[in-house]
Amino acid sequence: MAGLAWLIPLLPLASWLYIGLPSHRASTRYDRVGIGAVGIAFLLSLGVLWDVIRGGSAAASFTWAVHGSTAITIGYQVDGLTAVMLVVVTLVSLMVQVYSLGYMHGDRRYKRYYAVLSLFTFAMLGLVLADNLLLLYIFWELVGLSSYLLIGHWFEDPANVRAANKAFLTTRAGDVAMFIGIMILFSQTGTFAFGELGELAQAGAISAQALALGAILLFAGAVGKSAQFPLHVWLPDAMAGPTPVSALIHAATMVAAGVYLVGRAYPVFAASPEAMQVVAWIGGITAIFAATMALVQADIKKVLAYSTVSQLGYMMLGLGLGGYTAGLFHLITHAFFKALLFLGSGSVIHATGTQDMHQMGGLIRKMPITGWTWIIGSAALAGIPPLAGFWSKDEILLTAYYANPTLFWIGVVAAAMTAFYITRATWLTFFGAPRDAERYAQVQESPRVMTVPLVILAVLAATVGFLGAPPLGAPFAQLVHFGEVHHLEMTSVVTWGVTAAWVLGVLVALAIYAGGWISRQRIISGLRPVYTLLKNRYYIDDAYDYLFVKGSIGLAYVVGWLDRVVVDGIVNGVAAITRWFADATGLFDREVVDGAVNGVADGVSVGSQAFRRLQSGLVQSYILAMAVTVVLGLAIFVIGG
Amino acid sequence: MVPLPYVLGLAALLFSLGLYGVLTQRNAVRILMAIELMLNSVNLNLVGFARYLEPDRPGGQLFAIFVMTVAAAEVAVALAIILVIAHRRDDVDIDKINLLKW
Amino acid sequence: MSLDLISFIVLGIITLVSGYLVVASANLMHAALFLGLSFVGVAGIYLVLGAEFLAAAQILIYVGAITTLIVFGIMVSNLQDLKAGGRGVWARVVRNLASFRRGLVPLVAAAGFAILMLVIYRQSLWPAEAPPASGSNLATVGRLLFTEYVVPFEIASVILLAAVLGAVALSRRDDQPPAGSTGQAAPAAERKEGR
Amino acid sequence: MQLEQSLVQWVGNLYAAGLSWWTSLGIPEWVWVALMAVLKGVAVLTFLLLNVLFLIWLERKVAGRIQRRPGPMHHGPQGIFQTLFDALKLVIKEDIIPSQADKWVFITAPLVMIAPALMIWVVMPFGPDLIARDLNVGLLYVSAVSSFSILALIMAGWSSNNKWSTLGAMRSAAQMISYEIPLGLALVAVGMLAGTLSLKGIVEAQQERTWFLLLQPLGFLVFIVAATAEINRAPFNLPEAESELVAGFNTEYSGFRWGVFFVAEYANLLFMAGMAATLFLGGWSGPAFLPPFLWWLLKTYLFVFLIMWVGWTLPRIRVDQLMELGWKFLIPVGLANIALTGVFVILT
Repeated sequence: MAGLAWLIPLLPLASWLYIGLPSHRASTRYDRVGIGAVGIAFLLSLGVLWDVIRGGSAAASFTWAVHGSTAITIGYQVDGLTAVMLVVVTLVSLMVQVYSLGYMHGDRRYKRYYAVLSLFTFAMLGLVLADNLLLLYIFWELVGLSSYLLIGHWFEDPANVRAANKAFLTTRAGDVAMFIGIMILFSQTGTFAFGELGELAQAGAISAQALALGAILLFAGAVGKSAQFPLHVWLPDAMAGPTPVSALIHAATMVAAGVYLVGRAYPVFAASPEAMQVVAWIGGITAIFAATMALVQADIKKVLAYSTVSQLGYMMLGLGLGGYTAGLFHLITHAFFKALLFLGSGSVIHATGTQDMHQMGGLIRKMPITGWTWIIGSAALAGIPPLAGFWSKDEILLTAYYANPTLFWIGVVAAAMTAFYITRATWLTFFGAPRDAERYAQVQESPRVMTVPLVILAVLAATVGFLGAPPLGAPFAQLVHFGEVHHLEMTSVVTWGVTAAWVLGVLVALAIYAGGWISRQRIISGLRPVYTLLKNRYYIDDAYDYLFVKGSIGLAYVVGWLDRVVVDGIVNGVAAITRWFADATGLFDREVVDGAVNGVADGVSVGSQAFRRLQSGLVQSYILAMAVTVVLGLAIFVIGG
Repeated sequence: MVPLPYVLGLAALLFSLGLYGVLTQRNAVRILMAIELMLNSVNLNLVGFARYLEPDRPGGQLFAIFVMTVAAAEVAVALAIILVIAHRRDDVDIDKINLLKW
Repeated sequence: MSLDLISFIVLGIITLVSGYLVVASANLMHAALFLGLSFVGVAGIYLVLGAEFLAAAQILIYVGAITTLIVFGIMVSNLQDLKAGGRGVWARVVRNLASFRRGLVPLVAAAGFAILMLVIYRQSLWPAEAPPASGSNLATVGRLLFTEYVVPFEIASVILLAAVLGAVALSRRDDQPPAGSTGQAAPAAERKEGR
Repeated sequence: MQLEQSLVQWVGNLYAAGLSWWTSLGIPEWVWVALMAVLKGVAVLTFLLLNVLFLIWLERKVAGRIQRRPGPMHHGPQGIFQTLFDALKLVIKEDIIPSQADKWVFITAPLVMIAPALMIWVVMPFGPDLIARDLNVGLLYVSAVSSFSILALIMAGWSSNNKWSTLGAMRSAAQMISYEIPLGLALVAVGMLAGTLSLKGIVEAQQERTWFLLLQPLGFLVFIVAATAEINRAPFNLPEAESELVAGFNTEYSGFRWGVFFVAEYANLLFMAGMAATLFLGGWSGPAFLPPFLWWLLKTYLFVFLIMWVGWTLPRIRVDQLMELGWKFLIPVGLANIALTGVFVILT
């Protein structure tokens, strides 16, 4: 079964080709093709996973091009990580495509939407299966391209186009660095293949500086794709795309690509302590930094977007501190519950027609399925036991506790914030009194095609955590591990810290929003500077605007001023002096020099009249001149030599 | 076996025919044809050298293949240009296509 | 006299005579057809030189595509030949002898080129006998094309694509609006807001 | 099988004996080689003309049966000698060249049409040893030589100086250029699968594996449709389209010259059917109770009948449908087929 893994990405590819082919028929049947392809791919992935669990593996590669002595290969490899990722990607993609049947119904570019979804799934599956960096990079860019197409799906609105461009360009900044990193590693080892690269790096065959530089540059690509600080700015804006797309791309798969890259190239990272430090700290900073911004968002999708950034930071934190299994396990659980939350938010937006949480409230009475699945998802995100998020977040924090206490406490604080903002979002959306009665009256539960994926994902979000639960033997760690499988002892500090974090977060949120015991206005006015800072996203977007856009313009102004005032002043002063001198010499000039100059000019004029006939515009004349010259040259050669 | 100078001589003669055509014809289509003759004579040279100097590694033949490819591209574009000009002016006299001079 | 040499001479004469007629014949369509014949001659010479693949490609590309394209172009645009005047190239040469650009100078240049090249070839010591070729020519060419020459090969394909697009863009009539610019109207207007 | 092999052996012995006798006369060897080549050509030509005579009769009979009428019935049993008399009539008819025609091109066009139609048979393997010349660029040779007929049709149409003819010629050029591409794509896939371009090698590859019809269903579909269009058979017979263009490119032709076009057309039909049999149905290979040559003939006539059947059943398609089918369906499918074949070849 694992030997058939190469077939999995080909199914969405075929579906993309079929849907994407130009056709006169504006049929809606195309959705069935996409769903069918990804459904079969999902079943195949399950088969592959089953095979891998029983100890199977597969790899194959063939030569694509030969350059000098280096063969560039194309190939795939299947191991535990790949198998799990295949299942996650195909499953979430399947759910999203089914969900889109309802959500995108009647969209004017329905066909294109399904075509690009298939392309995206193909690219992501290819990325997961690739066995070398170059191939991975190709799929990496394909993922970026399809993400760009999907974010800009409603391109009639210039804001959406800007968001798509921003996402594309920001990630491109990371990709350039990543490509340089790939080339550095290639120049040191002469191979792109993960297996060989890892062995060489572990064996110390690469100099420490080159390894650190290559790994950090590689990580820069992951920073861009996984929206880590400081390249996180594109992800919140990318919410301009259709919500199912946000669920697929910005929660479960594309942003996971960065984490996956770090996981896949882990031997390289692990061999360089500096690179690991960078990964861990970027992850930690991102985790807390994005969590703070999520606290104050009014837009339900923005809350989820910042939450995604924050959770990706957790994964990087775990990976950077040596918790390979923990980081990747969080990637899997997060994929399920964040896809669930995004699809739930889509259901809410579909029903209410707005994204502003302040215009919602009390929706659980009208939308029970959406509401309860959302609550399961948010509980999983907050890390309430025994849901998925609890187990994976716990593992990461445990790793951090042993490896780096500072980062551990940062993680705990971020966990508290997570619990707070998701509780806040839940309450504002689903509970309390309806704040906009007119909208509330029109709300009804979403159709079955949208709620069934929600229920499936909710069940998974609730249960998938047991795969990594130490009391149950942590089957996930048996499958995905780096080096030996090892378990860390649970300590009371971690247990209590984590528990206190989510309890505190939930309670404070309920106290403010549900109970009203603490006035929101008082908090806002009391913490006015902090609130403003958070509302404005730490001014990072503005800083980029100032630095890179306005900065250039300002520099131009300064240079212009210098030019006008200083340079022109000197020039004008010199000119005044010169003019006086010129008046004196002018007399001499007019009488004596002009005579000579005019004579020369007249001569040139007459000569150029003659020469200008040469440029006749007649190509044949030019060719004739060439031919005659060549023949003369040949003649000299023959006669002379 | 054909001596190499025969092949080269034939190519040279064909080249001169093409050259003469390019230099003297007024009709753009016919100039295009003459250019094709010249390209063919070059290919003959390449294939001849490939056969006589490097029979086991015929790089010259590959060059000829690339020349053919480029010739096909060139004819397509040139003919398209000529057709546009003919469409606009009912005339493809190369001497009258001189908007860019001076 | 071997069969090879006789074939070469016959084919060479075909090539040169039809090449001459490309330049000389008064009718543009005839010139194009003679061009095709000249290409066939060259393909035959490739066969004599043991380049079967190239011979087939020559027929396929030059006769099947390029000649057809030119003939087709002449037919579509109804291009009459310009008033060349006179029958045959010699009449024109004599009449144009006074002209600088179309008379004696091109003749001298072209003839001089041919004569000088022939003189050089006579002097030089090129091998008269070819070393025997080993193995299948087709396989060798194919292998070289996809290993050592893979980069030029890819570039050639890009050039072809660009040329096709260029030709289509050039020959497209200007008065037609680009097709398919409008999608079907859908209730997307209301779905756009807020998302 | 036995009989054919011994026959071939006998011919081979004869050839060697003749060669030694010839050189003993003091005449160079290449004259003998050239003479034998001419002889081979004459043999193939005779075979071909006999088949064409039969094919024309068959076409009329098939058309008749499909339209519920008996077809030619006089002159021999079931009218089998009808074509022979038609051919005689064509030969003795007056030779008309329109006064406004471009005379030389008008005369040359049938020659340019018939020459490749005969030349192309050089590479057709009628049996394990019954092949005029097994070129190692066989498939390429086929597509190269068949591209001549475009030129012939244009020459015929243009030189007639008649608007129907010119229209027919332009249609045919567009059609054949469009369909040469999918045809080539289908051939490429077959070559990839067999690992050789030699037709004999392809048949042998099929003996090793299985009929390529089973491995290349898409390629076969593309091939048979493109081949039907390439030889201007209904429903792709737009270049002649009696009802719209009188008779298309050959409106002005009559008598013997017209007959040449006719013969070339049927020779091409037979060749394409033979190619289909060779490339996709294993050519001459088959159980030993029939000699290889008969197997080839049987399969070829199967395809001949198929093409005739389709032609007399379907209505002629419009020009825009023709282009659409070629560029938007056959070429993408052909390309996809090549990609699939590539994956298949790598995996096996």
